[in-house]
Amino acid sequence: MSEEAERLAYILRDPLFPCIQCGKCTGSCPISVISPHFNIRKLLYEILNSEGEDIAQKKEMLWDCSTCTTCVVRCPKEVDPADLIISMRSVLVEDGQVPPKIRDVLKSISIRGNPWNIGQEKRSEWAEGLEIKSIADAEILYYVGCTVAFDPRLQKIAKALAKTLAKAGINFGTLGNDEVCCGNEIRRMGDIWSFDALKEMNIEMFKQFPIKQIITSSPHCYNTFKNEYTELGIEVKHYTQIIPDLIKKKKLSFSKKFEKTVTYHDPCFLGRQNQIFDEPRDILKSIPSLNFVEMDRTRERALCCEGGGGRMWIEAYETMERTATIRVKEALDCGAEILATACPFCLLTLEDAVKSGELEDKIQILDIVEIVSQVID
Amino acid sequence: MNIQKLKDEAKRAIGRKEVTHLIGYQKGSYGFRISPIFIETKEELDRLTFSPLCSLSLVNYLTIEGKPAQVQSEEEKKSKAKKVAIFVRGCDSRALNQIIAEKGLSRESLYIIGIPCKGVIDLKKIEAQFPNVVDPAEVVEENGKYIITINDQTHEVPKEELIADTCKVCQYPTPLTYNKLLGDKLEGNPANYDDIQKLEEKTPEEKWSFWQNQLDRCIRCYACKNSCPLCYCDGCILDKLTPQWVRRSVDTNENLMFHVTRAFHLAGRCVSCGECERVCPVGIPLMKLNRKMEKDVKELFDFEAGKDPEVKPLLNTFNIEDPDDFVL
Amino acid sequence: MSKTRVGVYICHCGVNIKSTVDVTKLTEFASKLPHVSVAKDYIYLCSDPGQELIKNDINEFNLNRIVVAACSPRMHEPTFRKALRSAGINPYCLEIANIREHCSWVHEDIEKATKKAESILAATVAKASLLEPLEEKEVDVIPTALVLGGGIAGIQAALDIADTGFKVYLVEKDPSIGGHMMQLDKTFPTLDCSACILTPKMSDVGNHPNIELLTYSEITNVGGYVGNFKVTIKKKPRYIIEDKCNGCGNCISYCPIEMPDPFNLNLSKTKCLYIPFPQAVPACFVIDPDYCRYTLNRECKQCEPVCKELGAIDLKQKEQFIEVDVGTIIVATGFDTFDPTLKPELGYGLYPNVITGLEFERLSSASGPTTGDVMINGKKPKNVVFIHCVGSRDKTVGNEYCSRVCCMYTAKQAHLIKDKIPDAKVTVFYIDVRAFGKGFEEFYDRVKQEGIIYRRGNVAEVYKRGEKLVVKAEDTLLGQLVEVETDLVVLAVGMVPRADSNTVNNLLKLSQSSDKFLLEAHPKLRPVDTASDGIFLAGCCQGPKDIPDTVAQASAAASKACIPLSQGKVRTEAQVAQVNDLLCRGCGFCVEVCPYDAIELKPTVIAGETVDVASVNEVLCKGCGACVAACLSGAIQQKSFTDEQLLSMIASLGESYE
Amino acid sequence: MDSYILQKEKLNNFLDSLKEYEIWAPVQKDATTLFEVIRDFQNISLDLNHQPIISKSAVFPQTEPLFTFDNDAAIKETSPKEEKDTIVFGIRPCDARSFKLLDPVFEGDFPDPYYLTRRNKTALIGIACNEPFPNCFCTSIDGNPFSKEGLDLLFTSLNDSFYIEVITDKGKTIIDKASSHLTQAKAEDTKEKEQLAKASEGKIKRQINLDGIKEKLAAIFEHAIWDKFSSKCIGCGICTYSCPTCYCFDMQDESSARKGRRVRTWDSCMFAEYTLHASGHNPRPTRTERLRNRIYHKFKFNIDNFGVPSCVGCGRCIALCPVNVDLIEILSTIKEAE
Amino acid sequence: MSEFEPNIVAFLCNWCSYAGADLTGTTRTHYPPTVKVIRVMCTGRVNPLFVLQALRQGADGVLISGCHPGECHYLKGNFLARRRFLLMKNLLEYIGINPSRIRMSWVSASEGKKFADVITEVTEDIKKLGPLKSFKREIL
Repeated sequence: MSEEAERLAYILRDPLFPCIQCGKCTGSCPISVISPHFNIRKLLYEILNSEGEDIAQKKEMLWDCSTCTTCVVRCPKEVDPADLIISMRSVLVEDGQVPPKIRDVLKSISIRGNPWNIGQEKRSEWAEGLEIKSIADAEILYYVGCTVAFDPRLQKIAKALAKTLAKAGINFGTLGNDEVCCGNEIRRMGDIWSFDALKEMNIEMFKQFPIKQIITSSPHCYNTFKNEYTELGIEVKHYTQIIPDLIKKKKLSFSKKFEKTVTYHDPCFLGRQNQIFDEPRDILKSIPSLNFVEMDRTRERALCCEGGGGRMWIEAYETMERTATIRVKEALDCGAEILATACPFCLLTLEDAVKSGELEDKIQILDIVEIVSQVID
Repeated sequence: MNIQKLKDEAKRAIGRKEVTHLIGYQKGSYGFRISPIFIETKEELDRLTFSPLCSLSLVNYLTIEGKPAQVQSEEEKKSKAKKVAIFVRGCDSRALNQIIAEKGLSRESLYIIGIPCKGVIDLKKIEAQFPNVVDPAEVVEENGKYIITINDQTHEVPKEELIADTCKVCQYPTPLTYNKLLGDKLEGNPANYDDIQKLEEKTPEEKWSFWQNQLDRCIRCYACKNSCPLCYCDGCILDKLTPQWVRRSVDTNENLMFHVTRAFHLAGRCVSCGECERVCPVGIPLMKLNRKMEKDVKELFDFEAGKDPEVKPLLNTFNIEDPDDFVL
Repeated sequence: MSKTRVGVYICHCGVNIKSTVDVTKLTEFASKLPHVSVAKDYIYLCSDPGQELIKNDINEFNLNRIVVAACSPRMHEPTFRKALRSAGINPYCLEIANIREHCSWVHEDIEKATKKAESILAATVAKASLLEPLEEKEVDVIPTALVLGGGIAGIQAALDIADTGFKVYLVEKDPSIGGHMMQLDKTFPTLDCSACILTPKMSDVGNHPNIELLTYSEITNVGGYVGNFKVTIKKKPRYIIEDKCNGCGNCISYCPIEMPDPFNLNLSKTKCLYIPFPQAVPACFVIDPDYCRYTLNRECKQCEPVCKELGAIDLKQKEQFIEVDVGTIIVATGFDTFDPTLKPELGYGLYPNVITGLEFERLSSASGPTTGDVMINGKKPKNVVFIHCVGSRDKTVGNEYCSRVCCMYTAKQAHLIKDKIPDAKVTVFYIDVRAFGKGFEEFYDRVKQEGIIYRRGNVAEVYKRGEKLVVKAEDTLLGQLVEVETDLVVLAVGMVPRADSNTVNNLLKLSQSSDKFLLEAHPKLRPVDTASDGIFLAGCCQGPKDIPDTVAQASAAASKACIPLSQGKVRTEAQVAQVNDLLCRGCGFCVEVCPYDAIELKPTVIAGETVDVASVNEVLCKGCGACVAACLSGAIQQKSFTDEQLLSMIASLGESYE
Repeated sequence: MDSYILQKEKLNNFLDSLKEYEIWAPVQKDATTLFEVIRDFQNISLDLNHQPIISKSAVFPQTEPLFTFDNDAAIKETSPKEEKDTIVFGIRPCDARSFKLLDPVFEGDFPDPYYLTRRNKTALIGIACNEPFPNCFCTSIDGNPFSKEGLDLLFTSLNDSFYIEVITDKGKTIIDKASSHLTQAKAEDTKEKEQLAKASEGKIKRQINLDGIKEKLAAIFEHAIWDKFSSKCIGCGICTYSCPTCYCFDMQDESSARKGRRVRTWDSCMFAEYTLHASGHNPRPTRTERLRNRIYHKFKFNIDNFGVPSCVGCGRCIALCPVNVDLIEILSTIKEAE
Repeated sequence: MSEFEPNIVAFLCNWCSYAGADLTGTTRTHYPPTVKVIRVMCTGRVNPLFVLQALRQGADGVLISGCHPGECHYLKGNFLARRRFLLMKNLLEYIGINPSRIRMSWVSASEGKKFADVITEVTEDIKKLGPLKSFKREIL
């Protein structure tokens, strides 16, 4: 074997040795349902039996995975297929063999510090008219996240969260236009080098302020800070983790009613990957007059909306049904008028599904914090 | 400290049938010196004293050669057993608790008169500041100052200048166990291991150079060992020839083994009375070793020696959740 | 004492040692070590001529300490000890230098390996020259055994011991013996009725003159040691006097309280005054105090008058403690089935038509809640899916092992479905089918011939679609996702250690292997022994197994447990702790660290004074040495591992032999 | 003999010219001043307010290897003859006198080559005690803070200079090597020195009349005072190790499997192990017997054997004792004991 | 001069680590010839003072290895050893001995490969540090 082949075998193949080909991964994979050529077990098997450099020659199908990690948490032999996908993507990134849209994202990251190819000066656009402190004058950092900061729909989440935090008397601030991408998606696109650079940059920046806690609106940012910024040393919370406590301590009270039937979609990066299942439900259940119902597949069994792992930037299989569409149907099946979630990516994909299914009059997609901000004051 | 009250209490103690004798402090033979006194009759009571000069620990005298008889039966416990009365400060009471936890003494064999202690004077410091004092000197503490009387002349010295280093970080000035307490309870200092941490942060080479410099002057007079209230084995392993853990040769390396053994044997047992450091004729900062162990024991195992005689000694127990990250 | 004369013997082990260690040089080196009278090398020291060589030298050179440089002491220490004994010197005057596993086999460079061997040998000689002769003691054995657990393993073990002629106490925590086997319908691969083959054995137990049956009882304390265990047993109050109850059952109809039937896994109801099942041994009723209105609130009491004649009902019964002395103990505490709620994707607990294999047994059993008709919501299922490996071979729930019975019981249950509902469609999802036992593969063939579909794939999810359940998996042989609509999902749950196993393990001081089942003394050669002498394992407490294996192991444990009972004496550990009274300060540190309660403080007269001094019970001491390291004054030492001996090794290893 | 003046700033030059000697001098380490071999003259501490301890180790080291051996039974003696010529600089007069008391012990019937060789090669340069310490009682025991007994040279600290008196030929040799840094002492210097000596003697506060002590001791072997004084003794070795006249030693073989050595180390009669027999029997089982023996040795047995008490009145055992076991107090009590 | 080969004294418990080291041999897994084993029945027997005693008598490093927590043949010896050893390690580190020289590991009877890995790692670490000169007894 050549040295390069040996290296690839070491990164890609060797971690797969415990695999017993039971098929749990493929069976669990939300993408396999809609994309028959994406079979993660088969990919593992092929790599296990391949020798040398051809390991990396693995295909456009790599970009299908949404890194929801259902396969990872369910694998009985603790193999990490999602990590394989990321490693293989990184080999492709290293070789420059990436789809144009991905290339644009990576370029935008390196030039602009966000994946959306928008100028950083627009980052705090959402906060206009609100009196948001700089983190230099506060102790808790609200890390907004690129997508929430730039997307006009999602900016409502930021506004709602800022309002809620202010209402609860939390001394928070933001990095303003200095905020840069957390890198969660970038890492999952395989650009581990940019991720490392972003990580270093962010930690360096955080250290300049006496930050006690970081609050994120996106589970994706939360996940990477908590699990992948190993040297961070600052407590990180997704906002759904702090609100129940604020309610309990009476710092937040709901003066209005929300007379709707609501169900909740578990974002993969919050539930499956970080075991945050109860807190979002606790928030919804504590809202006056809100009728909370569950879909059949919830919590550990929740279906991924396909928004992660770079899938926000890649359109795939227009002929196929999107999982988000299936998810919206499931919500309708349980009688919900509102499908709540707690992730900006989920919100976008689910809303797309509602629009393309022309279901706007039947169901509405909201972030939990949007509901919360409607019932306070 | 009201000396008359102390004498009265001692008198009451001595007056008890079961009390065979009382161990207390008296003025020493010259200058600032204090001497232990062993009182059996009321006539000697007048020599008792207590002052900031009483830096020596009396606990040692309970175990040094033949311990008071162990009280075995329940019947004996009903106060018919012979008792020794003793004056103790906060640190001494912890030593007693620890020895009782180790079954070295039984609580029933002791009549403890507790003295809340504001800290004692480091003899080396006061004798350096007032050299060549032969005539008996008196010291009282007033408002954060020591009033020192030598030959009818009084001097005032800020407490900070003379107080023993160990007392500066004393967490338990008030005795934790006693039959009688003389005076009001005092508030302890918070735990402070800044000095230890400072040394911990040095490089291995710096640490060794520090210790080498200290250890090479040890003359192995065993005063540290013999003065320590917790060093009361009938035969110390450091004295033994088979096996010989430490050679009789006195050099830095053997001294190192001697002091590491001592520090380790005191881990979770040292009560920070500072006796070892006080008695060392060559000024080795032995409490820096003992306090390191004390700090670790507290941080790693949430344990403090001598707080409760019912608690099992540290190294005889374990917690499944003890730190494990250092193990390969 | 005579002069120390050490003989050193260096084994070539064929080429195993010789090819990496220069044995000639090593022998030369050894001959110059202090106290060494003779040093020799030989091709195979463990062979008869090898041992003869040593024995002859002992006589010829008047040797009194022997060092063998060879393989691990874990291999041949007993062999060479025997040789020493037969040559007339104490077998504990032997020390082995491991120059094979720890040297020749792990190094390549001959020069370095030889140097290391020299170092090992010198240290071993240093220790050997300080060794003292030791004696093993003998103690009498109480000719009685105790069996913990009244499942098939405990029943078999108790019967075997009782038949050998020794008295047995059989302790069972439930009101009746029988265990899990009693809950099963048919057994694979022979399809015998489980209860039919078990109940005769149960009544044998009930009637055996040598067996004292203690049901509804638990052990609360164990002291002593092999040959002389003292066990305290708590008899829980059953509120029925066992000797008086004749099992007539007249009382039941008067009991107003219903509760879930534990024997039927809560699939049906029973009264809180109940007999677990009709064939229960003892045939005696019991009142569940968690449901009975009298035991809870001191009201009701409707049952008591009914039994006026026999007077068997006693609602004021209290728990009782019995102390028994036994020579050996067999642990047969069994298993729990895996709790499938830990695999949320399979929907157990969420969908009533997802059930476990054991629940299926009750549904299928003629004595079960449906009298043997497999019914779900009152309907016979037409589509049934079985799922393999639930909670087994699965690191996500911490169970890495294969439970060994699920493949076959699933095959049996699939057969039972086909038998009872011939037009049912039965699908089995499997990862591998393990049909390794006698008649297993044949049974698997038979079941497949009955039309049962085996699809290879680990089921990913179970979810609802309308009234039906959908089982989703990848058929890995097709490489396709499949969804199977079904009326009933049966989870082939594996076996796990009993949830309450820690209590018993701690009382008996038993260790667990990494799978949390009880650890045997040696996985191959001592499979029913434990690390504690006189305590043996039988059945699933040691690891998952089927009925024939359990019965075989139970008989094995019984015969092992009978060895000390019939010998009447046991030998104790020789390398035990001993106390130097003069150095002991009576602090009891050793007492506190001893895992076997082998040390106590005893008042002893030292120099005319009575003081507390540690004293070692040499029968209880297992020779771990924890006390030695705890002792500050060096008063307690472990024979053959004294401070002096270990320090001599340390000193020797530090030295360079350039 | 002659007297000289050495300006204090020239002390280092003076010592520089004595390079061929190994020089021992007091060095201050934290609160303690100990004698040790000097490599850098800056370290020397002649502070007259600090009583330096343990000068005896220059001639009688705490640990002295006697010979080495190895597994082939070859014994190699450590030859004391290889020692360099040595100067103990800054020794106090009482310490210098102590060597006079040690010499007969090591000369005896079996002359000890290790001690004697080193002793012969060692010159003692004393410094007079302008400021006696609180426990000094040398004047009660045939000594004096300006005593020349046992010294080769005596320095006296004047304002800016040292007044140097040559006492022996050894001293003269040293002076000759460093004469370029010295000037002859003038009469007023001598006068100043004598005034200091007189003043110093007057400053000694603790005194005791030791006449008849030997006979008194012989009469009170069994007496309650021994229990009284020993009850507070903790049995450490500070008094004996810091005593310039204590010479007890132990000899042990230190060996590993392959080689070893025999060493002589200080021992202390205050240790329980000191008289512990192999049988386990201890003729001095408690602190009472041990403390009594120390006093008897110094003030009876030594007088029996050598005509003088084994004590120079330096007071170090008193000053360093952690529990105020006070030799003067003991001696006074003995004198008055019935 | 040839490359510095550390001299490492290892205390292995009979039931796990010693057996594990045997398995390393049985499987012919190679590791550096730096480690010399003292067999004890249980890590609970290891007096922490052995560590310094070994270091000052010529060892460049000391390893104590026993059963994984919960798997002690004598139930709790390894827990006691862990506590004692951690304190001794901290104390020696405080004196100035590099902690890389004082190691502890859990190696079970089945972890032959791990034993080799541990020895290799410890050897490499100590090689980097060089011989332990300052702490050696003057005359061995």
